[in-house]
Amino acid sequence: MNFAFSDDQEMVRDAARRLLSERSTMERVHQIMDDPTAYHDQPLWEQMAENGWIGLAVPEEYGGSGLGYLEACVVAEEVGRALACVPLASSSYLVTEALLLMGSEEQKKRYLPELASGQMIGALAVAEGGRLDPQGIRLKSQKDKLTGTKDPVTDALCADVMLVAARTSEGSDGISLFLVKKADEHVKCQALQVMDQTKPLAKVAFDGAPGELLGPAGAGWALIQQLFDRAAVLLAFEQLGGGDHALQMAVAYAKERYVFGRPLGSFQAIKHRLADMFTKLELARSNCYYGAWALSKNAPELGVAACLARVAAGDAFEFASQENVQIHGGIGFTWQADPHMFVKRARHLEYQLGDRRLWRDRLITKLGYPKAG
Amino acid sequence: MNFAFSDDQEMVRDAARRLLSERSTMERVHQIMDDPTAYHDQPLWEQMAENGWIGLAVPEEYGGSGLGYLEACVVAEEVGRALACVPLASSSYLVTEALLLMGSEEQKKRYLPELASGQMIGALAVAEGGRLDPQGIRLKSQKDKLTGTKDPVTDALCADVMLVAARTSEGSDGISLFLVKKADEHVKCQALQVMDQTKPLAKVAFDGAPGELLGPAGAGWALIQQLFDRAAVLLAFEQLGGGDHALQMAVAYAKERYVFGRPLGSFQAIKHRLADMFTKLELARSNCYYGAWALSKNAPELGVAACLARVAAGDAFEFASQENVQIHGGIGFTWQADPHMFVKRARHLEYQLGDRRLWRDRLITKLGYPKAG
Amino acid sequence: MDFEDSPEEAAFRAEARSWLEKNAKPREKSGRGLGLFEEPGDEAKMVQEAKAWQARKADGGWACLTWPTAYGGRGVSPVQSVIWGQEEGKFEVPPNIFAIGIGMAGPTIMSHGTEEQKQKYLKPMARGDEIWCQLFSEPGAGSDLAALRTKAQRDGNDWIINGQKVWTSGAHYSRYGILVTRSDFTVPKHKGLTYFIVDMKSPGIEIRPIKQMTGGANFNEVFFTDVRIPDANRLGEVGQGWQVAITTLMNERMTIGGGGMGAGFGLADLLSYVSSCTAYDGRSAIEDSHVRQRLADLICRLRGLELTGNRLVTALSQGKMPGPEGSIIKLAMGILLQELGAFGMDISCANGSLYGEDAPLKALWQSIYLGSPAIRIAGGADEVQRNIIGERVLGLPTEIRVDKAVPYSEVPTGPRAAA
Amino acid sequence: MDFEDSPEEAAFRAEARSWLEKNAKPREKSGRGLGLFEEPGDEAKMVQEAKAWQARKADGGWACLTWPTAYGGRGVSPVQSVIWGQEEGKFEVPPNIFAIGIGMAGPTIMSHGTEEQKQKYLKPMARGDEIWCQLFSEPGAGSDLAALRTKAQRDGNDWIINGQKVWTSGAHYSRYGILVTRSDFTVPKHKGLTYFIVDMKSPGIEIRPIKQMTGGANFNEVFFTDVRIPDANRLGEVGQGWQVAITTLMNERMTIGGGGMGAGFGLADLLSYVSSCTAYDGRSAIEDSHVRQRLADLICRLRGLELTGNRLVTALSQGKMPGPEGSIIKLAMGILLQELGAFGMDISCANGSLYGEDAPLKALWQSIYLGSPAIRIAGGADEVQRNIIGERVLGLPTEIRVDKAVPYSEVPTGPRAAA
Repeated sequence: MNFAFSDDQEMVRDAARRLLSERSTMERVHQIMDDPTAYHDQPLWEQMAENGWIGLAVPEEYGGSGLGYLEACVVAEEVGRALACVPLASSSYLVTEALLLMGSEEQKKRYLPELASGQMIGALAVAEGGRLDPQGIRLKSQKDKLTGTKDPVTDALCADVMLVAARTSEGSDGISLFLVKKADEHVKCQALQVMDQTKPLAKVAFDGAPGELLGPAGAGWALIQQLFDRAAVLLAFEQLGGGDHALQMAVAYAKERYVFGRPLGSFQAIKHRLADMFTKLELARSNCYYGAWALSKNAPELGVAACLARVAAGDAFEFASQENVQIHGGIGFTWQADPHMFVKRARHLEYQLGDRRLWRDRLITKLGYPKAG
Repeated sequence: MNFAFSDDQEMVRDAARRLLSERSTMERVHQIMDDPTAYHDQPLWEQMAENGWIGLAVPEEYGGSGLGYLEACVVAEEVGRALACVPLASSSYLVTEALLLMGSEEQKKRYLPELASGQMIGALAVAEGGRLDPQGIRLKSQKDKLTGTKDPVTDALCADVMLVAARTSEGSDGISLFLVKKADEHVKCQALQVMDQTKPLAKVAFDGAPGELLGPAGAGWALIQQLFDRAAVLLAFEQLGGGDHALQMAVAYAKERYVFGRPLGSFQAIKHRLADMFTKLELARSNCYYGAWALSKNAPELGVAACLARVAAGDAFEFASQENVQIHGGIGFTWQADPHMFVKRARHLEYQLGDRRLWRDRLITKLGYPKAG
Repeated sequence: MDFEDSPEEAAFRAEARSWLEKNAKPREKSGRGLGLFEEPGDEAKMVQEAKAWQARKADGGWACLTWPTAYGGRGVSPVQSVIWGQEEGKFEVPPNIFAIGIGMAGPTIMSHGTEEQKQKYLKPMARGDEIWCQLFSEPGAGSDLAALRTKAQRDGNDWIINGQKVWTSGAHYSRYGILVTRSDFTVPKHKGLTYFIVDMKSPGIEIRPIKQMTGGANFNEVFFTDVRIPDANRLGEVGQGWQVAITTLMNERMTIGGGGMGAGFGLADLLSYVSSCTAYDGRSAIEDSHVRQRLADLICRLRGLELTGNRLVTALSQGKMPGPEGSIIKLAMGILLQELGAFGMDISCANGSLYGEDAPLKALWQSIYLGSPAIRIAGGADEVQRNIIGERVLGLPTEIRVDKAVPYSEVPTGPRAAA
Repeated sequence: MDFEDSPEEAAFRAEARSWLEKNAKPREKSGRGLGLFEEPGDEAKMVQEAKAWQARKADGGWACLTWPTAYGGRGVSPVQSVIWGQEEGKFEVPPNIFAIGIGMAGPTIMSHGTEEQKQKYLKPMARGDEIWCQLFSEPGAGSDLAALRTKAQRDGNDWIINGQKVWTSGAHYSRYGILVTRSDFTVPKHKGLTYFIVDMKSPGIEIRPIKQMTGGANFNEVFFTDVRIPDANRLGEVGQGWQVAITTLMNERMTIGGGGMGAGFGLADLLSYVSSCTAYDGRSAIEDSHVRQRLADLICRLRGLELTGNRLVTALSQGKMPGPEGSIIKLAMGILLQELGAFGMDISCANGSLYGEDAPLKALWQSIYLGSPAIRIAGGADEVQRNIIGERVLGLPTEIRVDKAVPYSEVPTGPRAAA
């Protein structure tokens, strides 16, 4: 047993942290947030592509770095820590993974090199009217032409290709996945107002748009579940990184801010809350590591491990982001300060794959107790 | 609007607090707890009967004090505060109430004077194998002869008469209520080991015991729900009183105990927790007052108010009792000290009418959203 | 113990209602209405309408109900004031932008002001002719309010003010402000403060809005550069500013009471929203036992707050001194709103990430969630409220204080506050 | 990152398993087994069996695995020690009553003891021939351990001890105790302490069991009346007792690690119990979405603790100093067990009130619930762990201390501690 990242993996972390702390500063994130035309940080995305961090888990034969999921987890933590404004989850954890999991050899060859190099950006379109349950999917595919509406879709605004869950027949095995080019004239993409303005969402209308089937017809929902498990682990590392950054910010403030003639952090009300934030984050870290291992080995435990990682990391990020604001006091709830950006990112990540209710229930299911009807 | 007890009611409180602080001291409660043959505090019960506190809400024509439910709530709070070891809930809030609600004139005349004077003790027998759901009731009545087992039954050991929920046919309207004399030869009562040793529980076996129907046949479950609403308000006051006592005990200890050269209560970790205990208790108090009003007026809001009172008071007592132990440190978890008795009473009261899960769900139902099948 | 109106209260309610029916339109059902978080569209228009409504109420005898009639009030009991609030809430009326004046500055002037000050300020305040704002907090003095550094220097019959205040709502449309300053840096922290009424149109005052995490800008920074205040505008003695400020702060906690979800969005709306949502298993969220449990818990706490407000009003009407209810309500409400907001977002599933017009109920939940930190921090943070409850209610000993006995100029400030 | 055994670890596991199969019986499934809260039936028999098992392990080379071989250990890595624990847990073995010796006293003697002391005490400790207990806490010195008042007075080559200790597990069957005393009342609190090894059979020692809220009596009070300890039994210098005690306490937090539900009752048993319960709507509790949510939350935290234990073991095996994991695990575990106990009682519905043989799973949930305060308090209360994490890990400033610079005899003690 060895329950730590290797030295090589820690070197990847150091490199990622160095780059991101230079390129994705809080000022930069503020800039993206305040610019209504910026859907993401394109220069950063290009630099990450150059470093090979977008296709870390993609085999070299398809243009990836051929490293692996442990490295991808390490980078995810740093991306989360920096609140980097990049479509990594949509493009890499979800669409790239979908192709790796269920693409034909031809599809892999056609899409993966572009995705791994960051030149093509992917987005996953499942929710309709906010619903993430299978019954909620009403968008229809008839003869591979898609008609219906998806909303909200994360990163649709900067995506080139969308992976769309469409209904091909009634019932739970009536959902299939299709790749759709966003540039197609039958696709209309409309920006939605969002809480986390560094994470664009859109409503996407399909009006007979041509789709390319990915994976077996009718297996769409099962495939989405597999994708969600894998992406949940990587997103949990983003949550962990974000939570850790929020904690560090609060600790620094508690040391330098004086109230009643002494440092804020010398008061137990603050000190003990910081200790609780740290404790939650450390327990979440342990669950995330387990998820990383299960993902890297494609272990049978992955389903359970993904739930544990996502629930623990979601809890920890929520708590750390909220209490970071509280510990900062008045300045903490201003727009100009940094803490609110962590609160908003925490909410975005929470809802991107379904909130913790979904994942807690799923944990019991994966442990052998599915909910009957 | 006048959201406070009247001066007369406060005088009842003063009298109850004075008597209970003399007769139901912590030493006395310890004594009952340590004596395996003591099912309750009989001398205290007799004194309470003499003061007219057992039949507060029973009209004078049936031997009661003819005061009312607001006075009963005030006494309940003091009984809870003192952890008094008396079968007040079983006999007064439940069996006496059942007779007032649904007894025939003849039954009222026969039972109420004895119950109100404390000479007869009643107990309610609903649960079987711990289950409190209607499907769980399998004890059968055939031609008014009862056969089956009830467990656990609070205060069965000191009761003279039991109100028993029995199945008269299948389905939700197949439950009826019967009064059964415990002295009957077909009734066997066996003490169970309990966590709160001041609140005896028993398993009661009925082997063709004769029962006297109370209320309409088949209406038993609906009647139990009405009873539960009424008893929940009174028990919420007991919970409130117990929680308030636990808080006061913790505050006193935090003032006199010194650590690191200063009073424990000067540390924010302790001070803020005590403030949270107080806050929860005050919010619970407000919900309890609303329940008291609804009970006293038999208002249509009673169903909702009972849920609010029980949930809030249960939360507050649980928290106050647990943290009272924690604030006392090592001494807090010894048997000889007092804090654990509050923890155990809190658990007993929690389970006597079903835990907060039941009451939270019921609140949504009473607000107009019953759960479909 | 009675929730229903006494005959006298019922008569008062009927009178209020009849006046309101003649003077305002009934509120339409199910608006957004969580006033606390609402952003006005056209602020100038809103201020004008609010002033007009307050004037009309004053003329009809419905302004500042609990104030003495001599100062423009009606001299009725707090219960009647609550009854008025319940009835007014059923009508379409402009937001109340007079609370800092009527709820805080007014009572402070009544307690500490000269007869001249009372005559000059109270009636126009009551009528809404003059709006007031509060100038207490500073970047280095929030929870530790007495650490404030805005300097007041005596110059003949005037005082010259230099410094910066922050978290001032409505500074730009206010006529007057209540201001606490440090007039002596050589004595201990709480002893060198002096309290003033400041004309917000004085030269040298600069007001800048602060954008909050909600995206709105309900607060301002206010900068003072050589602002002159006549000594006649001083409230209380020189060096007694802390005692005067305490009066204001006690009244502040009282104005926060009441709680609940505001008039426009009630329990029925909450239940109806939940039942319109879908759980992850495709059934209605209101059928989901976990959702029901969370919802019930929130409702129970919301009702607890409202009912605690009722207890407070009863106590005040019985002539009792206000107890700790203000702190309890403020403390519990901030945390509850944070959870309520998160709950509302959660049951919206993927729509939880949206905002503004695109989000469910025009982002009611998101606004509550993002607005709740302001509730948890402004007007005495959670931690301050817990200290108040612990020390003033439960009688627990205070923290060890290193800043009380020494001259203010020697209190350690750390790298940040010194800036 | 690997959860699976390396080839070397697999070989070690196989060797351990093979030895265990020859020397013990496999454990029957689904016993009660939450060792922490188990009350032994016949204690004398239990002690005898535990000693026999420890001796057999020592003879086979399986005792004190991480200790150097020179002192009776095997000198293997912490990971291997965990592997042994996992395998041993699958067999019916007596409880481990040697943890205070092997986990705390032993490492302290290795760090601070003379060569003579190491030779004399470590081997019999490792073999279980001599059981050790800990004599640190006092009625007036719990979280504030350095406030202890048990007095050590020099008398020639001996020390004379007077005072009272408390919360001593296994005092009555222990051969030795580690004891911290105050040898100088005139110097500041942390500077007047001296640490001893005490023979528990010395005249003047009186041991009284303490009944806990669970009804069991796992702890004792120990009274010292003119007890003589030879100076040769002193560990560390006179007045250096606090430094020596810190070594013991750091090791104490390490021994608590691991967490989880104990070998005899696992996740599968928990799930199976829940599915055997009935919700209030008559369906299986495991079908109830609220029960599922609570259960999942608890499982997630339980696994987080176990996995944090794994991270700790990995770090130790890589030769890193133990970090704050001990405090984290202890802090999170106490609170979690309290909630787990309450959850188990809740889903038992009205049976939640029962105890002993009559309660479900022989009162497993009740025992966890009533036992959890001891976890939250003993060995450094929650509040102490939060201070440790805040100050030693996050580097936050300490509280203002009024008790550090003054002579111990002048530290305020209040009415209670002075008694």
